Amino acid sequence: MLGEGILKGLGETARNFAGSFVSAERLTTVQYPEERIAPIEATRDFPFLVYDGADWEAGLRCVACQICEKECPPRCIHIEKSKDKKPDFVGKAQFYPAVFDIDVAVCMSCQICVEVCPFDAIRMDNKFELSTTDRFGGLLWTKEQLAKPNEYYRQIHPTEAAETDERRVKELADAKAKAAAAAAAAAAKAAQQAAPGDGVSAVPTTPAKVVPQ
Amino acid sequence: MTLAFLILAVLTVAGGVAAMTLRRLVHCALALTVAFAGLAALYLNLGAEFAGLAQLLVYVGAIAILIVFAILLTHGGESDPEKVFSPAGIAGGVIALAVFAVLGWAVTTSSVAHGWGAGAAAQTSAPQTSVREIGLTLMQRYVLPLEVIALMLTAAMIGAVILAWREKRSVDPGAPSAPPSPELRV
Amino acid sequence: MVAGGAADQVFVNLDHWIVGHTPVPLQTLVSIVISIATIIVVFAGLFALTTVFERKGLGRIQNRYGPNRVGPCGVFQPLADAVKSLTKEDVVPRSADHVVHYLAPLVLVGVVFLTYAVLPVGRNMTAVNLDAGVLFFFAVGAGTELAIFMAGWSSHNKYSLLGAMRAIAQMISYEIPLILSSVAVIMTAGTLSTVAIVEKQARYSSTLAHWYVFTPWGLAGFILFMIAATAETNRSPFDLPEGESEIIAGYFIEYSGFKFALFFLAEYLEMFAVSGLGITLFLGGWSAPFSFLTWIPSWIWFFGKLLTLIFAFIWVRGTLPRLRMDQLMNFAWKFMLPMTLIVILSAGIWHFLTAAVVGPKPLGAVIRWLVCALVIFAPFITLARTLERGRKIEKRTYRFAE
Amino acid sequence: MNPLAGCLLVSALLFSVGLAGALTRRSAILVLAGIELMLNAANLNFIAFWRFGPHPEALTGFIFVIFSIAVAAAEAAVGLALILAIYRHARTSDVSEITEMKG
Repeated sequence: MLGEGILKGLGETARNFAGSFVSAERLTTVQYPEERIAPIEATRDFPFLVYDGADWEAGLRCVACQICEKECPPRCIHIEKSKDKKPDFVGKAQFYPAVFDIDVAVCMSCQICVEVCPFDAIRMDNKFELSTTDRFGGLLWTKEQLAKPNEYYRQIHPTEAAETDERRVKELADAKAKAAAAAAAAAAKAAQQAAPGDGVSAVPTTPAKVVPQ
Repeated sequence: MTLAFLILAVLTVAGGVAAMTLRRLVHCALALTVAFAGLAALYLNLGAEFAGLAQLLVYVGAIAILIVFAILLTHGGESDPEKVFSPAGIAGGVIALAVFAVLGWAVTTSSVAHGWGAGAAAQTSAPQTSVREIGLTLMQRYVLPLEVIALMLTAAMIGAVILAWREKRSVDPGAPSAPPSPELRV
Repeated sequence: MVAGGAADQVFVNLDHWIVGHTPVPLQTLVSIVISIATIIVVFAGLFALTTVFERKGLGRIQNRYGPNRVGPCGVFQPLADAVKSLTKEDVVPRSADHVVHYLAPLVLVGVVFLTYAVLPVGRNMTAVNLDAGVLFFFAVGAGTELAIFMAGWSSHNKYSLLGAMRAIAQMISYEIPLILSSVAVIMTAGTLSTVAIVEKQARYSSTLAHWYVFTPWGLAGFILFMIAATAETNRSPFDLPEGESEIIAGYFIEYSGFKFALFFLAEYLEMFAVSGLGITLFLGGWSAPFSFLTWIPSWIWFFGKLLTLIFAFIWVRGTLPRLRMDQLMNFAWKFMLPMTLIVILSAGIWHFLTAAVVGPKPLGAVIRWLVCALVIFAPFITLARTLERGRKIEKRTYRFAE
Repeated sequence: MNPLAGCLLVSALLFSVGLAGALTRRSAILVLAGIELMLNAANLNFIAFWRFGPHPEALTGFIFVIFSIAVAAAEAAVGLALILAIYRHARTSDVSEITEMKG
């Protein structure tokens, strides 16, 4: 009959109206600033620079190799290499970025910089409340703003961070073993020089350079 | 002759003059509406409440809208300002002036206007007519005219529908082809 | 019977007190100013409340919260909206007809406010008691169509012109069932005065009031009246003139800032006015439904009924999708018009089936009720069947999508 | 000037304006509008004579105005439909260009 469907529809909306006051699960809205949904682990928006230890300047992993700068599709990374060198986490002397800027107005969150970084120095953040009143300066992030501790990385992307940490521990161990081997070899060499004719048994065959994965 | 009457009269005549002289047809229609509404207010001012409201309902609510529709459907909104008045314009104006002169002369000199008007000038309050009385008069004394009007309205409605019915275009190669139907434009 | 007590006449007495304390030559003026100011303040306030309640209600219907940020539970939202619309830039298109463009919202709001003059919002609370009140309402209300045309045409935008043409076609079509369904009431009440119509309904036999909605023709007439009113005020599901999906905002597309707010205001005021007329004609105006409830002040009854109808409008808006133009016109001419004529017929039958014809009270009243209901219901079923038979519901086939 | 004469003068003025418009304008729609104005002027006369005449209770002028409004509505409907039909046929609503009766 004419009008039956209208009445059915009105009944449905009335149920919704009344139900929204009674049952909480009907209201799926999250009252954002007060309530919020925790971002899922794979969430990413803009990159940040990881550092180890307490001092961000000393602990910065970036060695200013500029691979990310070259790979970045929208060219939002700007790096200036330092003149001097400083030791990295394994003790090797490396350059460090004198200037490292990311223009987040240009960044498209593609994560290519993260993929190509051989030093695990750049990672994706998940902070999204980024409004600023300054269109130019406010959206150009410098080294100071980008540097974040490794603990923070572990917190936001635990699985990924665990993998990285594991790899780095292995690298460190390898480097130490290599150093020890080198030291042993040096000692053996010294001993050989001291006592020629002795064997070269204890030298490990690990490659000199650690290939990044 | 009250102030309200004067103001309304000026408004009405100004609306009428604007409706007959403005260049854009839609402006003319809107000015015409002002004249109609002013007349309705004049009726109310004269105590003819029902007639004033009927005037408002029919003229402002229906006829003005009808005129506006007709203007838009005949592309009247885009008439070129060169050809607003017809070649016989001056003659028409002279005739209208002559008519006004005669009417004005008749009004100012007629004994009816002086006799009745002077007598009724003392009668300041409007005659009380309730809608009920009007209805009863219509249904008793004037029932035949009412029926005739009803018949005429029905006939007019049917006629208007038939006239506005889109005629089937016969294929006639000799006839000047109509321009491709232009869309509704202002 | 002192219905309502002192609270009932509190505003009337206040008005008399203020007028009584002004110098005699100014009394008429002061009384007029008080009436106008009260109408503007009360109904503009109601508009502000309705905007926030509508958004909250629609939200609840869609299982959302609705606005709840500005002030406690979002009640200050209208204030924020007002500040926003007042501080926005008023953009007028260069090719617009400036005078007409400027006048259109003013004419619209002015005309809509005029219609409130004849609404009895309480006992002795009518701004102007006109002998032809209902006619005044419709006559003045006809001005809204012209204002809408002015807005649509002067913007010099094809969407606004289309919206205006749609709005006018729709309003003219639905004005006929709107007026015809009121004719049944006017016929039965024997008067065009809104005050007298309410007084006719404020009588009680035993406990029940003589509201026209309690009669079969009144019920049907009320439903038809409200459907026509929905179309007349361009509210969903009849909001084609401002269909966002095809003509963006219709006739007020080129309006911004305060003028846009005026259109918004006028639309809601129109809704209140036509609801108020529906209450006056069918729901007994300010009268209570049962005689034992007459102690509640009359104006509370009126505004209570008004809020209920507003809620119904919101409910319908949250339920039904927008119609198509041909469906809209077909509905007006093929369903509403015949049904309203049948309602008038039924009201006539009701008038002549007095106790002398159908017998004494209990049985006679039932017979009268049933006969009148049948006169409406049988044609309704026939009409609905006929209309549904003509409607072909087939599975759609797509030429390009498959 | 007494009120009746005032009404009659306003009405005469309106009638002349309508007449001038109907005679001088080229647009058929405005010719019709001019005729409507003349009709309205006559209505004003009826109301004035009813109001200031000797027998206002007889309602003659009043009823005449109501009938006249109904006739005007019918006239406008048919007239505008005619203009539309002519426009559709001749592609103009200019009265000085519609000179042929041949269809």
